[in-house]
Amino acid sequence: MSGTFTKSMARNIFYGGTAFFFLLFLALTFDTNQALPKRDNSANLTPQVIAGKKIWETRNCIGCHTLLGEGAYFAPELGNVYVRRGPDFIKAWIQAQPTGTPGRRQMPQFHLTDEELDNIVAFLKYTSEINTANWPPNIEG
Amino acid sequence: MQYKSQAVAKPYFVAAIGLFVGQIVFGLIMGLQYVVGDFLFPALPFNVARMVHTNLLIVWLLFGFMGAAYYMVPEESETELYSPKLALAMFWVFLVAGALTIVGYLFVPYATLAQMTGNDILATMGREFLEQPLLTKIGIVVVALVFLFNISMTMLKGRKTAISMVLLLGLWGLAIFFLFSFYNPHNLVKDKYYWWWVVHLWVEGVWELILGALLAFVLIKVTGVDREVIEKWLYVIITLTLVTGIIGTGHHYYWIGAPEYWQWWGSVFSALEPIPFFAMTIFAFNMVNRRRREHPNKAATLWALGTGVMAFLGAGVWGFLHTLAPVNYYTHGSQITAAHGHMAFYGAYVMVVLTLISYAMPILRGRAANSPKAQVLEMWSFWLMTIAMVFITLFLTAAGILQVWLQRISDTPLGFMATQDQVSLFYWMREAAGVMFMIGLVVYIVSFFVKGDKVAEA
Amino acid sequence: MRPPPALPRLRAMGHDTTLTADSTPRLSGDLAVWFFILAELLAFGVFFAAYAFARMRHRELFDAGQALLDRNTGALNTILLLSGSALVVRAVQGNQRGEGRRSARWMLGAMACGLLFVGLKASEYAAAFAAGISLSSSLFHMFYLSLTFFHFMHVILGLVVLAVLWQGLRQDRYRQDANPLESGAAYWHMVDLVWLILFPLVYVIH
Amino acid sequence: MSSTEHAHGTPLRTLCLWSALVGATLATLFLGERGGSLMAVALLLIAILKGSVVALEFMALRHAGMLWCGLVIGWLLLVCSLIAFAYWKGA
Repeated sequence: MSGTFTKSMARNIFYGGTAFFFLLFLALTFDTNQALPKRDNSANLTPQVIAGKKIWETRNCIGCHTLLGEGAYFAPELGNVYVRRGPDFIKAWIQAQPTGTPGRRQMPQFHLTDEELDNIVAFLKYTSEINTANWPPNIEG
Repeated sequence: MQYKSQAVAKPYFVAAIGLFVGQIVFGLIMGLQYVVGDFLFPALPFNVARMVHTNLLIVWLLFGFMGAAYYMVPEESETELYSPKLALAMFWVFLVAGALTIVGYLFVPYATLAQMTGNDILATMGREFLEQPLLTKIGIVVVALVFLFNISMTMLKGRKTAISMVLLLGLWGLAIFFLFSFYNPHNLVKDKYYWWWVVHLWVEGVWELILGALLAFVLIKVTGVDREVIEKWLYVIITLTLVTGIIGTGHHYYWIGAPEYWQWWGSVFSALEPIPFFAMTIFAFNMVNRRRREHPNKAATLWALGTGVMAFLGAGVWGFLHTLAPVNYYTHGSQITAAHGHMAFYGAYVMVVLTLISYAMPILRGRAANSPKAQVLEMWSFWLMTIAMVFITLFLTAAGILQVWLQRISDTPLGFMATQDQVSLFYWMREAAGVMFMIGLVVYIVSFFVKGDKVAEA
Repeated sequence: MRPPPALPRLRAMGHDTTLTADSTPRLSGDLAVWFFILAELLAFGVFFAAYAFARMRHRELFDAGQALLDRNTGALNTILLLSGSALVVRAVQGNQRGEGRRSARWMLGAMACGLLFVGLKASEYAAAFAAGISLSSSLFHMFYLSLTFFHFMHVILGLVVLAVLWQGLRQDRYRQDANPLESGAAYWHMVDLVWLILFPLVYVIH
Repeated sequence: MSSTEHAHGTPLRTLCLWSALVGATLATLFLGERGGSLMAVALLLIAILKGSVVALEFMALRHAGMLWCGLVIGWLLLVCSLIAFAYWKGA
């Protein structure tokens, strides 16, 4: 088969195609932003939840756990932990760490105050109410 | 070495390899913590080890990319680097900042580190891979901008080849998309949505431009095939990459609260994502088969071909395995993801940086290629590391399949930790493969110090 | 889209090619554009199959949604794209006979067809949005909007390509080397080709 | 360069093909009033025919050799069969 294959054409298609698909991505992102309020539970973003998110971040929880399936895979999924365990268990669990059981995976003690514990629970409650298209498949996460 | 200023690449490569060793050491520690949970606790909790492991990976790859750019761009542009002094200064700034950050991770509690470094002014920390303190993030931007200024100025005064244009575009994209790491909205869904604009648009977007450019450069050098031919195939491959990869971002939006149409858009486009990787493999083998010269550096050719194959397997095949929404529903956030992540990063980015180091380092040390003895050792390290990575991936995949089955599919689902206990055998095997990888890495480093019969002068 | 001057027939993947003889097969348009076309066809193809299999599981939903679409506008749009394609062929034929400048009007006609398509489609979207339809309203509407909008953007990109070609024809730039013209034309035909499946699939078959 | 000249046919040929394509489109429109899986297959056959004309004639693939001809026509057949399969099973 003979045919023409030029660098300039390949280059133009690269730039054109990239710009095209990036614009398409921007258009979908725009639509996503429009549609999010119905799903993202942002109506319940109280100052307490915001404070809880910051605790989540500054204790680097994502370094062991997953949240909505993203993070490390060393410790349980916490996107639905509020539903799985309830607020009291979560607080008691965080306070009881580390368990010190020989050979078991250990979670650090973060010395959170009662207020901070309430904040992280509020954040986990907010997270559990995000519409995640029924993920995870079951309560175990 | 054709241009004196290419020499600044050398410290970058040395630092990259040094940090690579650090990354693997922490990887081994984590692998052990998977089965001996309290290993090194509380001195080194898992989350700190993981942060060091992943951040070192990113930083050493960045060192590798920068070194590669400093080596390639003068040769491509046929002119000396705009400012070798600036390049060296940035090397030390980046190295010291990186080291300080790691020291901070290891010896200061993360929350304290956050407070010390201005996280209260602009909260950006504590998100996967973007754990760096604000100051470090700003430092990365400064280093990147100075680096890009240096490279862009060099290109502006010299010849502009397709390869260097693609490389530059990739590097600019890398810097631009990193800016999204400063955007951390309170809304978790938006946080996650734009977090992927750094992570996905890096690894399945602009980094692949860098990957393509580095591979094309080395292929031209070792095969002697016409630049015209290699460059037009480079364009075709990176077009396919971005056409599939940009919308392919959608495969991360299935279960994080984004609209459900992403399940379709993400599945359709990421189903096509293996194609560019396949094309790249075919391309690399094709060019080597049609080589017009026998380059004395056999090791570099092996790395180049390995990059094609392993990137296809890791990013293409293992990505495709769990990219379709109905499959991903069960595998999301499991060890399958870890399996894919390991092989894709190794196959695509680790190997391409090692390809360039393998090609450039002998020249930087004043010879066209290393002695046959050193090359044999280097090829041993290639096989040790690559086969070890294949095993790591296979064991993690097995662990992932079992995990998904026990925890998510079975009628009586086990809890997370109960499942982890069930799959611990695979974690032990993964750790053994990790040790093999470490041995490969040691052999790799030893190969730099092996003398032997001299090959032609550069 | 300007080609390097005086390089009419380059090599394909390193094989030197001499001028095409009568019987030699020849791809009309640059190999690079054909790779792109193939990728686009694959993306559309996967999307079409996804539509068909999603419909299999939600027949009522899809039939109800489809009943609200205006089939006549769809058919008119098909005819517009077919006409645009035919006119582009005329422009290519004219250029081959050395009448590049005169063929520019064919290209203009093709662009007019494309613009009418865009106008009709835009009014269809306006009506849909006014009725509160969005990507998230239902699975059918997700597919209807995704497929048609993905195609819609291709028409717009195609129009940009045609505008460049029109400009080139007016300056008789493709007399020596028809490669850019044929490549752009091939892309435009691809946009037509996928619509030929999209139209019956989304608008008609029930 | 005579093969190039004939590749895209003559204006008359193009006019005839265009008329046929418009006719087929109108046929799709009228036939499509009725539903059912048989009709679905008929309409897909028309789509394949129309697509083949565009691919072989307008894109000049009938002069492009087996590979590219096969790729595009194969795509057309594959996609339409997948659709037909889904409609047949869903009926």
